[in-house]
Amino acid sequence: MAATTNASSDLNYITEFKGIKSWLTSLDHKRIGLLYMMAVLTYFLFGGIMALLLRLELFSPGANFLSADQYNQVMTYHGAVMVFMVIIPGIPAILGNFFLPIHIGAKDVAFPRLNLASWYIFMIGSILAVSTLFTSKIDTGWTFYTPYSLKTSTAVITMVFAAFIMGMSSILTGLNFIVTVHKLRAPGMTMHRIPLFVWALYSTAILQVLATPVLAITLLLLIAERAFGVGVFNPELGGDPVLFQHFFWFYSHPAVYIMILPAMGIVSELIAAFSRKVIFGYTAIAYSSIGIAAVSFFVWGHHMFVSGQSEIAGVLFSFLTMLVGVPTAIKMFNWLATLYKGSVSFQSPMLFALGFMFLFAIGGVTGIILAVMGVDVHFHDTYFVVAHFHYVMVGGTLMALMGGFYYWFPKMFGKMFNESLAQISFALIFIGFNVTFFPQFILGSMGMPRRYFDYIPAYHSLNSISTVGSWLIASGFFLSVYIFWQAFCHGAKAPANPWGAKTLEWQIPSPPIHTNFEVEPIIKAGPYEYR
Amino acid sequence: MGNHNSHGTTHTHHIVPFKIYMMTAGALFILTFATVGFHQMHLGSLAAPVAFLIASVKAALVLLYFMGLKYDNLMNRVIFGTAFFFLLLLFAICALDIWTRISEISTL
Amino acid sequence: MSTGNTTHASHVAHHFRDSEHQFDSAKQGIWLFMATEILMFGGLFVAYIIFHAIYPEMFAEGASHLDWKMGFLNTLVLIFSSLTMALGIHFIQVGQQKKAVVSLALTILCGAIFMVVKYLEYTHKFHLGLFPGRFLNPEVVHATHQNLGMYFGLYFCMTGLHGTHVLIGMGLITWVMIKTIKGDFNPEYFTPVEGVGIFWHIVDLIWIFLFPLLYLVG
Amino acid sequence: MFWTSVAHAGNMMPIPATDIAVEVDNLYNFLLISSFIACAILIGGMIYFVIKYKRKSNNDKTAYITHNSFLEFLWSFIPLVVFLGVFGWGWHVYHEMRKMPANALEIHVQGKQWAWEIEYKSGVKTANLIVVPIDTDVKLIMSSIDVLHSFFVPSFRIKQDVVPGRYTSLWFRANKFGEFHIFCAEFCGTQHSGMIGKLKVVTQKEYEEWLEEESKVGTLPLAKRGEKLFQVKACSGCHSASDLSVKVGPPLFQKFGASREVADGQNVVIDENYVRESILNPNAKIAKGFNPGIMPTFAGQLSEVELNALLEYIKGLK
Repeated sequence: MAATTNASSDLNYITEFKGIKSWLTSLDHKRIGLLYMMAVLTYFLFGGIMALLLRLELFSPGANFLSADQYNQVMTYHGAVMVFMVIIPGIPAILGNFFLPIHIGAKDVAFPRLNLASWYIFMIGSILAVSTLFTSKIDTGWTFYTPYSLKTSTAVITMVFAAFIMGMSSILTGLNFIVTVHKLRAPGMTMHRIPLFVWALYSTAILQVLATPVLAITLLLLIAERAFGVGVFNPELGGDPVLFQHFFWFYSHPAVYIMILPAMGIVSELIAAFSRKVIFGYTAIAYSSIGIAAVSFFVWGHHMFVSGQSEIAGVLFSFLTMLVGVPTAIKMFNWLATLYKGSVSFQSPMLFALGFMFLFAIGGVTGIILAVMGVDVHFHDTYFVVAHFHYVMVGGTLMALMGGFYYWFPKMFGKMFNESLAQISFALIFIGFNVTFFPQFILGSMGMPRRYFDYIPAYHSLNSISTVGSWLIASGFFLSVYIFWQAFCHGAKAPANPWGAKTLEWQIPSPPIHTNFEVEPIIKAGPYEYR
Repeated sequence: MGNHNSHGTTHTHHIVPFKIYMMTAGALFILTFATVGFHQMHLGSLAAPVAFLIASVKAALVLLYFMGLKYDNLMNRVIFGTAFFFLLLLFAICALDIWTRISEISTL
Repeated sequence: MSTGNTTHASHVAHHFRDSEHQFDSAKQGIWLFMATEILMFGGLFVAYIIFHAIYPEMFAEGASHLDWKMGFLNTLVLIFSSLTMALGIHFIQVGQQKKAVVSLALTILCGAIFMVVKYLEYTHKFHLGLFPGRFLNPEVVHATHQNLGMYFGLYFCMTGLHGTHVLIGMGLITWVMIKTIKGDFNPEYFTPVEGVGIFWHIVDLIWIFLFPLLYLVG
Repeated sequence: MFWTSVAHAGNMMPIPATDIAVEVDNLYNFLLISSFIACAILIGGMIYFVIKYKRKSNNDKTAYITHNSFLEFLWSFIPLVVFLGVFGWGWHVYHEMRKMPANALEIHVQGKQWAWEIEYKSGVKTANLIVVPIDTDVKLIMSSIDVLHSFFVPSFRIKQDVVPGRYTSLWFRANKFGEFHIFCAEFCGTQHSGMIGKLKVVTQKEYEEWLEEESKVGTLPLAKRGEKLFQVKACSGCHSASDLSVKVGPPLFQKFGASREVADGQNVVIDENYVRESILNPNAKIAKGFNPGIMPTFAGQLSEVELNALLEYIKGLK
């Protein structure tokens, strides 16, 4: 095999081929992961700047430096970019692409060409989305609710079509991962020996494949609605705007789990690796991922308790939402139990994992509060909801993504980073996050609705605190960028296994060779055998 | 390895006999004519169920023989079945909402 | 690279064990893709059925504007094309390349006939003023229901999306036909044909439901 | 109870002004306390464990515990019971909110970009102002003429989307005097955050007097009626009448008789017919620097007399 010819040399997946073209045409899942990383980090910067602008405008009541229309556009770009272009592709397409095949002992994903095609499709969609900035922009919010999205004069069709294209990319990635997990596991790698990160990606992939097509048709119908006035979602022709919300959330609620499940997978890896302890309740965590994925299809209507859907539908959705809380609680307790009698190190990836547990606990319990119908009527569409989903999406997903980056950086690039700076970066992000978003729970309780350009004076001081917090978060992220850049250029050479972890990627050199393994590994035990 | 045992590597491609294809196509043609025949009979409220029953039988024939699901492995059947299950879910809950909404609004 | 391995035939990528392994994986991927097709079209069916239940008379009026004979003809054409597609794969499997090429060519021809009939139907509708959505003027077509545009909106969305799939399918079949002529396929390796075939059948399968839904049940 | 009073102090909700609001608060307080306990267990446990089992050396031996069925059952089952409990409680409260009272005082609410138009049975119309008597069942019958809005009164803990093409409804029974905010909670465009109204709770007597007062509008002088209409039709949301500040649309203060440049570069004099055209067909001659399509047409919504009244009012803005 090819691997044997490389055994003596120090060629790896980065150095084996050279030139821009070798990257843009690479079928190597590791390189495609890095291609995604470049794109997603760029969009993250863009979405982040939008967030800073929002917070700055909200520093005090009244128009400060944006007009109401500009604010609505910035709000829409922040949401749409962060959801469709950062968090959904984030973990699966970057870290998943890079590590899923290695985790199961495969040389690549099942369909490498399709994998590269997914990246190109994603790029086409995302560039199209950003291009609306230079035309008439968009101001519908990332949810594109009808009939507002039919009436506004902004570039809804372009943006919606861009989201459709990115959805296609997401479907293809999911499809690829499912087949990879089913078919490409190394000898001895049974489904009960794959790392929990793989279980999480597998559950995510199922969601991507089954939920995204419904988004696709919803978006196509929305385009047709705007272009021809089909009338399905337009009350003027006897259509039903609430049906649009059903169709939209049929995807977008599972999409919430597309965003959080991979993060949970990373946290399972980090907790086990940095406690040097076998994960507690492997099967429970693995199957709770699948359980969350399955139940998440049944709960979309909890976004619609006051939308005018029927009470019976609301009750059904509220009940089912409670059921999805259970597997989530199971995961939290299992991580906690894994720490018990472990050997806990406080290296930066672990700090992010612990930060995740802290913030996700708050995000989780507020999620249950919001699922309780009588209480949600007050909180719906207020800053309480904004705070809740940021605790889950940023406090959860982005914390895990950062933890994952720090954890796997030595493997991906073969360099070590500055640990103490990384810890400062964590502290800035963690503290800044709480300063930004905790006041928003209170604002929501007081009744401040979301997507507000202006607010009554009673909400002033908490909004100012929140804005200051956003600067802390930003400085934390910029520090991380500096750390990675510095490590990439001047970092010390990383050993194969700097953390002493047990999963397969740490048993091969850093960075890995083009075909991942010199000889096909034969698996004899589970992924967390710390004894 | 799990794969070795579950989706055995020993089987070769199943070749569906020529005759089976022809019979399937024949059945599909006959059923299409039947659809139109029933349509001409103006069955009233039964028209829709009959038409969709026939359509489902035709779809099943296409799936089983033309698409070869009859000879395929369990996983592929499960995958395809799942799609229909979630489609049903989308339909059932949307319909439930709209239907019960109407009955609730009438008490407004 | 992996070509050095003697057990690997040229069409087997380096990360698969053998031809069979690659075929099974590809086929699973194709079936997953079919699942997404079902869910995507399904959304339109759900919308159609719901609004059909809300406005039965309006939908009946809409359906009365359609000519079931056209739909019937297209159903026959598509079923025949499905047969030729299946036979195309069959002939490759048994090593009869020439017959396979003829079958695939017939399939493309059927697709073309389908599209021509669709074109005639569309132009006829436009001629009568039966446009989708807000472009349909109820006075011009003497509609009893003011929102008749919704029926035709759905009609054009569903048949339009289906027609797009037919076109894509024709393109894909052309591609595998050219490869067949070049002799790229043999009884050991015909994965792309199998995949394109499954795609083509799903297009047929969706039409099997569209036909009674749009043309017959009014 | 001690804990509930702590929670009351800590829940940060506006002071409840209906019985249902108190019920919501009780449920929310329970949720807050249980959430606090859950977080204390999870976060506290995490902090305790990471400190207690901090890595001492690189050769630490860790326990090999793969699972514990009893514990796992407990931490699945107990949350489930709690979740189902609060689900039932939440349903109960929600049902109370949705159960429309018989013989309520019915008020029509119409959402539009970007104001709430209110109409009483007696024909009295207001914008962004609802006056209701205390301790009376009030039912709002709501519709929208353009996009989704959501009627939200934080002090009453009630919220309902207003959906074009159908009616939705909401009821409340205020038990405190005062003025309460009405917000729009569903994104509806440019002035979404400006769609703020006032809900005044007064005595039955004050309420009747207020209605009486308002119904006299028809006998007022034209310009006064115009001023009233300017509020009711929410013109004032977008056009300033007291100074030259620019809101969504151009100001109208001191504009009558002046000339203005319109979108195609032409100059028009703001006379009676231009004002009339701009109300009935707003996109015909857009003032330079403003976007078309923002202002809805008022054709069919205003009678000739009402148009005259508005015109008189605008003429008199000096």
